[in-house]
Amino acid sequence: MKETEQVSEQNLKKEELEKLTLIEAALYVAGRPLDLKTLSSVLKTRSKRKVRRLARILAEEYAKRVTALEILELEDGRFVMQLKAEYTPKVRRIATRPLVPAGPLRTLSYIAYRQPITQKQVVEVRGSHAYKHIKQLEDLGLISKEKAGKNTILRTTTFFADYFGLSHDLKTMKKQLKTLFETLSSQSSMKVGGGER
Amino acid sequence: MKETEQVSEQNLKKEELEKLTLIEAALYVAGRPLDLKTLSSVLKTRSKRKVRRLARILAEEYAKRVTALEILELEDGRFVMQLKAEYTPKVRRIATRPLVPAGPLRTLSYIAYRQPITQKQVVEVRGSHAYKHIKQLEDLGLISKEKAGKNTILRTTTFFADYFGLSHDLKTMKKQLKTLFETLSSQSSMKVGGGER
Amino acid sequence: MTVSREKPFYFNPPWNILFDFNRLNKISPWQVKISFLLTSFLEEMEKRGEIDFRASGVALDSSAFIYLMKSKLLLKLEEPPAPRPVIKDIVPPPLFLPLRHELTSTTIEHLLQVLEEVIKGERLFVHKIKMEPILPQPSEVLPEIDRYLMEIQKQMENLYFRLKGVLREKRVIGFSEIVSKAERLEIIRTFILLLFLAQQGRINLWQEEEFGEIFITLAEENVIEGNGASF
Repeated sequence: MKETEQVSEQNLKKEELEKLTLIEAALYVAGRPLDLKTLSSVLKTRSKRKVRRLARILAEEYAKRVTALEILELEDGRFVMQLKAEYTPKVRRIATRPLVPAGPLRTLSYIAYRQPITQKQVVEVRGSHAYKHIKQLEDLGLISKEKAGKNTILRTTTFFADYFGLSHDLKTMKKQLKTLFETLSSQSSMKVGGGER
Repeated sequence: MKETEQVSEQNLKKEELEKLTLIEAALYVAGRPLDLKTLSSVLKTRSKRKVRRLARILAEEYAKRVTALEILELEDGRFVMQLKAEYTPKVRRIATRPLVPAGPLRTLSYIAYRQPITQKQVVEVRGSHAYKHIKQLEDLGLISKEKAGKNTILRTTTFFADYFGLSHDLKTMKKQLKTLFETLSSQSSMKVGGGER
Repeated sequence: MTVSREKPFYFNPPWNILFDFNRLNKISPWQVKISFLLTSFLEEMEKRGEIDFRASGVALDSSAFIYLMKSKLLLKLEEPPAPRPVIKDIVPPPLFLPLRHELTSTTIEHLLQVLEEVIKGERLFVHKIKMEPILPQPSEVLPEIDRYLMEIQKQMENLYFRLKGVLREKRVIGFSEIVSKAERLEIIRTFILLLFLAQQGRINLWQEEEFGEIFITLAEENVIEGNGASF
């Protein structure tokens, strides 16, 4: 990642190493993206630049290591720790939090892939259960509804983009999604709509 | 840690490294101690000995690294990933999401204190909303249901015990709860009463 | 919980059709999947914990109406339309949300604090139960009553025997005379026994003025019924 590439744990002063682990602790505990302000308050420093530099070093350390975890820098500058996507299907059932079932997540994929899209079209492709899915996804803050005349237009939220570490720019996001779907479908083949959900 | 001390990532085969990260993934998403049986099921192996060996190597790797996290082998043979104790006070305020909302928490506290208890009795004391709470608590793995003739018996799970740092033995747990509860109520009544007793 | 200002969930698709009678009259009943609508409506209501009987009633009424329309069309031999073909489009694989560990903020102190409130509620509940009328077990209570009644009978006989002795010489005696040396409790007991004796018609009691002396005479032998207590 950029100019910090050369830096590694060895080059860091003890004090900086301690700050690195504090960022790690904060990200581990949060389970959500943290902005530089929050991270600064944990480190008791005011320099966001410094915090960003350290968080990037940490993210890089994680990327270099053989590990199931990753630390990502989101577009809006926040950092998040999470399980790498490829491990999700393997350990999903162990997670304690109630999980969103596959049906609504397929509807989410479809909306993300075709957005902006009318609710009607989603229901036509995914079946009438999609009404329930759409409601669930809206409750989770992953999609938003917008009235346009008689139609209801659906699209994903910035929360969605952040959750999956995707760009806020729709065009870029769709490209990223395409790649992501290709990786995912190599694990399980793409489904043509209407079938099981 | 015992005979595995010499082993490090470098000495492991690619296949074993993959298993190590799977254990890491499982421990990370679980956020609670996992027994060898669960870990074996994730690794799709039957040899608990092998799983224990790998989990110990992982724990050791974590111990060697500069990190805020640790992997511990508990007395009962389970493994857990957790934040090192010294970091907890520094980042605790970042944790904002309660385990469960206030209503279900009340129902949970009552079940824990009176367990084993019939669902009927819980609903009588807590009101008909308790049905919903019980469902939620069960989904989160905090309580378990058991049919006994016409009655449904409720009790807390080992996850509940682990989360609150209580004994797995029901009798001991209830004693612990009672003692803590009495200490707390005497403190709060002193606060209310104002005067010394 | 949802904010009360929000309109109820069932005013949104797909359930809104059940609550819009104007629209219901205009649409083709074949377009409405009643079982799906009702099942999901109930599920949603349960999930939200907002059980609304009025809404359920309206939903039921509308369903019945739709069934009626369908039956009428069938009687007119109108074929139900073929199911709408599902439009085929690529549906990408599900996007599983990334798993993140999150430390929750609930501590054992929180658990015990709320427990205190719940236990208070439990006490109220138990209290309520106790206040319900409970019929005593006959086997335990009846012997008690027997013993009490037997005791009264015995005491009554004693008192009657005493009165007979006193009243052999004079026909009338005042209540204050027979209890002149008695304790308060004894006075009350004697008074109650006098009432019993009068009730059985074995003595006569009367007062000449309110709060005045109570006079006692023996009733005529063999007269059991008749003018018992007269005060």
